[in-house]
Amino acid sequence: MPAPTSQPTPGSDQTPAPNDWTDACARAAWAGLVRCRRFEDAVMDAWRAGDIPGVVHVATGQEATAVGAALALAPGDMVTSTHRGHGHALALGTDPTALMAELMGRRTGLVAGRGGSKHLSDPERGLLATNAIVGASVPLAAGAALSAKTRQTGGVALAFTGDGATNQGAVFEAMVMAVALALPLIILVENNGYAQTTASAYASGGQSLAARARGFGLAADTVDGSRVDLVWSAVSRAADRARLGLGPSFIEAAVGRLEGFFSLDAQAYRGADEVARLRAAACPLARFRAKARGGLDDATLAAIETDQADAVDAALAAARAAPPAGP
Amino acid sequence: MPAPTSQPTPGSDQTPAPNDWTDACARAAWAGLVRCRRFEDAVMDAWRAGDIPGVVHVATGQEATAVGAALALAPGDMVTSTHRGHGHALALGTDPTALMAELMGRRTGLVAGRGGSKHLSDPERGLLATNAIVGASVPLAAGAALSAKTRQTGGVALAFTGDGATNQGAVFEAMVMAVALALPLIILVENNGYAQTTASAYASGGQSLAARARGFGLAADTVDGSRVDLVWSAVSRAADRARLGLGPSFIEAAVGRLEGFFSLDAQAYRGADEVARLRAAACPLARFRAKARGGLDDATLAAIETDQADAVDAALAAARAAPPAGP
Amino acid sequence: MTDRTEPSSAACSSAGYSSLGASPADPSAEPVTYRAALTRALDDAMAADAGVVVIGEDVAGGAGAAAQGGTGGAFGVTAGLYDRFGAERVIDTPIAESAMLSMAAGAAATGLRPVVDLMFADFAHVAADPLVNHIAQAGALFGDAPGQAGHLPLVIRAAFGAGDRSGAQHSQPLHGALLRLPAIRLALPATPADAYALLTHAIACAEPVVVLEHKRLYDTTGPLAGDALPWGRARVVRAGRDATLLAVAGQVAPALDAAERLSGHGIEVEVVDPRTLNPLDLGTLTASLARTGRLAITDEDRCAAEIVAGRLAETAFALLQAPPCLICPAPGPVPFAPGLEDAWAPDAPRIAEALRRLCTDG
Amino acid sequence: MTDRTEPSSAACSSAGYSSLGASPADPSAEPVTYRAALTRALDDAMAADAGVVVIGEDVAGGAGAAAQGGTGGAFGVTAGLYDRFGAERVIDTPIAESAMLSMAAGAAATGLRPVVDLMFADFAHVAADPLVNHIAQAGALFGDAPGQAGHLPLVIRAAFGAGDRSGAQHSQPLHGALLRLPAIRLALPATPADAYALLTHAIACAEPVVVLEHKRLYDTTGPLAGDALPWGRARVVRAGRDATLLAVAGQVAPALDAAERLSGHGIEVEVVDPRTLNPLDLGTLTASLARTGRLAITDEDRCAAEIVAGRLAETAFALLQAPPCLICPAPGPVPFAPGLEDAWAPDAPRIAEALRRLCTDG
Ligand SMILES: Cc1ncc(C[n+]2csc(CCOP(=O)(O)OP(=O)(O)O)c2C)c(N)n1
Ligand SMILES: Cc1ncc(C[n+]2csc(CCOP(=O)(O)OP(=O)(O)O)c2C)c(N)n1
Ligand SMILES: [Mg+2]
Ligand SMILES: [Mg+2]
Repeated sequence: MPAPTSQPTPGSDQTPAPNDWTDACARAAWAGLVRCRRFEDAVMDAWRAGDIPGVVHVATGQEATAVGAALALAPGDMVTSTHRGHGHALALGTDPTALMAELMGRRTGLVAGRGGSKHLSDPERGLLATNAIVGASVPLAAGAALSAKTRQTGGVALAFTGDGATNQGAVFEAMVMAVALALPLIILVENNGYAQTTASAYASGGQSLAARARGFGLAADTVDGSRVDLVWSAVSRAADRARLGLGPSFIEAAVGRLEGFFSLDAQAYRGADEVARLRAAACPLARFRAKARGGLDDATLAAIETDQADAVDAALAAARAAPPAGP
Repeated sequence: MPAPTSQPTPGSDQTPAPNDWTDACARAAWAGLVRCRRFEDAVMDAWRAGDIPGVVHVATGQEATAVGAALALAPGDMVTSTHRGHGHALALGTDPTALMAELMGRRTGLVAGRGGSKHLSDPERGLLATNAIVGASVPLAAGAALSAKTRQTGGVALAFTGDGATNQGAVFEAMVMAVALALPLIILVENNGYAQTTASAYASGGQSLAARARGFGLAADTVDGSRVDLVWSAVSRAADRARLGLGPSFIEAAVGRLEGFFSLDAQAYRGADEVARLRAAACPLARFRAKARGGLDDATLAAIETDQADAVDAALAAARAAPPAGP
Repeated sequence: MTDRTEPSSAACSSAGYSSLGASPADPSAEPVTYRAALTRALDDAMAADAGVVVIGEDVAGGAGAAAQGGTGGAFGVTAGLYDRFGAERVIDTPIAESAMLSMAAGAAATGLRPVVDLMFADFAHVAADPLVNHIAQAGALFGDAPGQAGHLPLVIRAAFGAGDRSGAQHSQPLHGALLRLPAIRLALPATPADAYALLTHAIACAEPVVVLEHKRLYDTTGPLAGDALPWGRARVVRAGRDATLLAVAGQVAPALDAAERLSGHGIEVEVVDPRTLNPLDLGTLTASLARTGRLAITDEDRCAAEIVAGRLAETAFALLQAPPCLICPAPGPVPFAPGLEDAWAPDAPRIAEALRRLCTDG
Repeated sequence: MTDRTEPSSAACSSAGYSSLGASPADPSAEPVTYRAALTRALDDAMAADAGVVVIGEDVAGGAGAAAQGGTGGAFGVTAGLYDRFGAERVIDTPIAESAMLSMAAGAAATGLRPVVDLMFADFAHVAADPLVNHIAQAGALFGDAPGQAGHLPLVIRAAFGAGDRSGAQHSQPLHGALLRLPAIRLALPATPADAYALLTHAIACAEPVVVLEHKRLYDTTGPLAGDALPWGRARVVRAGRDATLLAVAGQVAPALDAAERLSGHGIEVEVVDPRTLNPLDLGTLTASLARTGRLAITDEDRCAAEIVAGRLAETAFALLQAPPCLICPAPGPVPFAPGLEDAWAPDAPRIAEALRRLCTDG
């Protein structure tokens, strides 16, 4: 098995926050990070309690990519996502109650309980759709990018996708297409090191995903995906390029998956110490406190955290109280 | 439209023939080159005369890739090919009569008239199958490579494919797969600059196909595909690597398509001078005479040419005389 | 020589387009080819709505940048559109059909009305995921009102059909596969007038539509405007009392021929062209069966015929006096050799013989 | 909690495997799960033939290198095989199903007998090209004898079916789409014994076979060896005189339940499990219809039911005293919410009600 080459590591980047990372950014980012974390923790609890049918794929540990990207986008921009999309929706502003109700199969769910965890859509907030066919989010976003380009709206489209998904033909085809048509597209890969139980380094033959994309002619960057400020900055640059008509970008963000692949995953394929190490080194919340808080003091962070926790708790209660979707 | 970068040009390479290019190689190569050329010329004539139904995609100008690759392979190796596969079959040793009869829809055709020009198969000679879905030849060859690896036959598989085809998801997936599984696979792209009427540089965003493949972790080379000796050498190296268990290779061969995309192509999209220029600079037969003939004198070449012409003419006559395939 | 006239060349398709362009004043007055009717539908729709874009391989043509009008796609249907509407609306793509369809879906959900030229219908299978897993589902999952992710006003055009010596992977019918996707509308025009009318409706339609064009029909001619049947209504092409023969796309002409042959022998066959298979006009078919009591279907896609027969057996069983008679190719790929290929799709004599047996033994 | 028992976890699947492994001496003596029966079929075939290889995502599992037995695929069916047969024969792949299927075809034509684990049947659509354009055609084009390119002894396993809250893109049936590909055999085991027998036959078979496993069945139990019906023979699961109910895969259990409910009311339904849909055992069905005169089909795939109804209308019309009754889901994707999903596939009460109407009004 070839050794991983030039794959970024979450939690490794020690550069300071970008200059234009203001306290307002930091405040919004922190709110987003804690909302996402609290929400996913609530999801796991609700799932364990039997309130969420089926299985769920939470994005615990991957909050910074969702929040950083959403902060960098503008109204009218369009996002597509994957089976692991709760955080993306929340970061874009989706109502947590509607989202939780969807996961619980309630009539008041985001798509009325028809979709569940893997099939979300909230176009008014910029979430075109999530997709449970891995890779499919990318060409779909290329379509939103084509629309923005043709209609000259100045908009961009961003596709979240995973490391495993980037081995799908549809993703490569979308890259070829985006380069040939100079689409205002951003592909943001959350490389959490695994596709189900399969290591990214094995499946991608140890190749750098960003380098692969560069070979297609996309502007390609790697970023420490545990740093919300660096993600924000990378997506901002990519969006600027796209709006200037300079074509598509690819961002490989190294993130740590702090839970299993899905709620049933016993994770026998990775040592318990790996999760502990990731929690210590690559937790986006801890990384925010250490690197991206700007002028915000502990009390401010705590107040925001309380607000967000209250909001999620209220969402949970409201979703639980909502009527089940039925025929 | 981005400018082409690092795409090779046919007819540009001035290096001498490789050291191990013996007169025996040259003799076999010349026989193959003139057989392929004579055959394709006969196909165009027969098509114009109404003897070949439908349309045909001849490989006039692309003889050196077919012949160079076939010379470099060993018995038991497996080849897959495309809609432009006559030359590949001939170079591997397919009976020209059976091939011509197939194109003419005769009962004695290579696959009994069921397939036609785009659907050939001659596994005894190493031609597993040609495929009219562009790109599909590549993962199919990956299968033959997997078989060789698993059964430890020491064999390799080679997929011919086109520049346009390399934008298909299946080709990229096959590259990922071949790298992850370290398959003894050689992907030989005949980059003739066009997919139908679309320029390769446009469709691939001006990117080097070899560099793209390198990003996937394949050993990737570009080669002047008008030089049979250089193709032979590149494929030999790739086959050696594969047999040693070092995994897949990608060879981007620059070739000149001297006829239209297919027999109906009016070629309004390229100037008449382009074909004239290619005929002068990148004809594999002329390039052979100039660079790869070794110790063979004109008389020897002429004698071989006469033999091959006779063989093709006999094949044509025999195919014409054969009964049509019918229910 | 006959083998050569059917596949369209860039040359003959441009000719088709220019001859249409020569008489724009009264489009219905003189006969046009099926190809030209399709071109006209695209041209009119693009002129009327700036959101309509054409996407495909070589749809502009000419080294990716459209030399003098370009080739207009493999069948010449989009010829001339590039000159008129430019590269932003006539979009040449790499050979990447899966991304193409998925991109079209994303574009449709966000304000465009893409018309994808898939070239040969066989290529739909490299792009089946966006078709089956997204386009056929998004409306029900996400809602199909404008602004919702399942609002997918997009059209996919593709050519199919035996008869042009294209071989196994450039001839297969697709409609049997699409019939299992109820959210995707499905039109199969058999005349120039229907080519114009159905494609025009498809582009205007708020739902995803696949338009399947039979390759043998591109060079056939007829008036541009027909008797304006609405979308979803089948056409009774020929009246008869003894059997109802549903004939799909390229099978309409041999079906009519067969019906005429039988007419001389006291058997009158009602020939019905469904025009769309989704929606399927069960009303017209049922009314016809009420008159004839016998059902025959001739279709290059046996699976589609079986599905339609199954539906009619379910819904119109009481009208049937005999088993449905499916006049379809034997299983297996479309063969190349003329003798084999011509024996593949049922021709008029085979259709007539099957009908004769249906109407006499049945 | 009920929602959680259906999708299989790595843990419970490994357990299933080891409990099977504990009594290898007399495999038919004690009941096994459907999952364990599949594992056993793979294990036996791999032990008997070194050419059999298993290919798929996470089929070894464990970071690509199989930690202690690995996960054995998403449903645990391949658990333990890696330990026994190693990485050369239990092959973890990137998520690249199109290349996977095409590679399997190339490998089958050159000496291996690949068994591809496609995971969810929905993923077949990203790999439709090799299925439709190559695997379904190569035999007829190139010949299917050993040594010929169309000799494709390969198996594709895939899971489908509503009931585990997997949502729209992880639940769809596939068999309706495959029925249009006559060269691809199609098995849908409904019991552990058939899971073992049909998969074993599929691996030994010289032709390509798709084995579709209903997700709701993985944890059901039964003997490993059943009454050994040959491949291609349907099973009359319950005798009856009033109607023939063809029940496919996950629908067999509710069909039997419905039949028992009606039995108390003087209606005796003959329930037939087709076991394979290609070949479709028209003989058994026709014999049953000759007794009952009434046909009902319950299937999660309406299109498959329509095709079968169409074929039976064509071939057994004279036996039918009533229109075929299709008891299938309404059009549209499988919904997520339990209340919606449970109303999607017809359950025993719905099946019973449809049969009651068929047998009384019909
Ligand atoms: C086409 C397709 N193949 C396989 C799957 C099953 N599957 C669901 S998620 C997943 C792993 C995806 O890995 P990655 O893209 O890295 O995302 P992550 O789960 O790590 O966020 C797989 C194989 C699928 N949904 N779609
Ligand atoms: C999946 C698919 N899409 C489109 C086509 C139509 N088609 C046939 S050949 C061709 C161009 C192929 O270009 P290239 O790979 O460069 O090969 P060349 O013809 O130049 O040898 C196209 C688009 C096809 N056969 N298959
Ligand atoms: Mg991952
Ligand atoms: Mg080319």
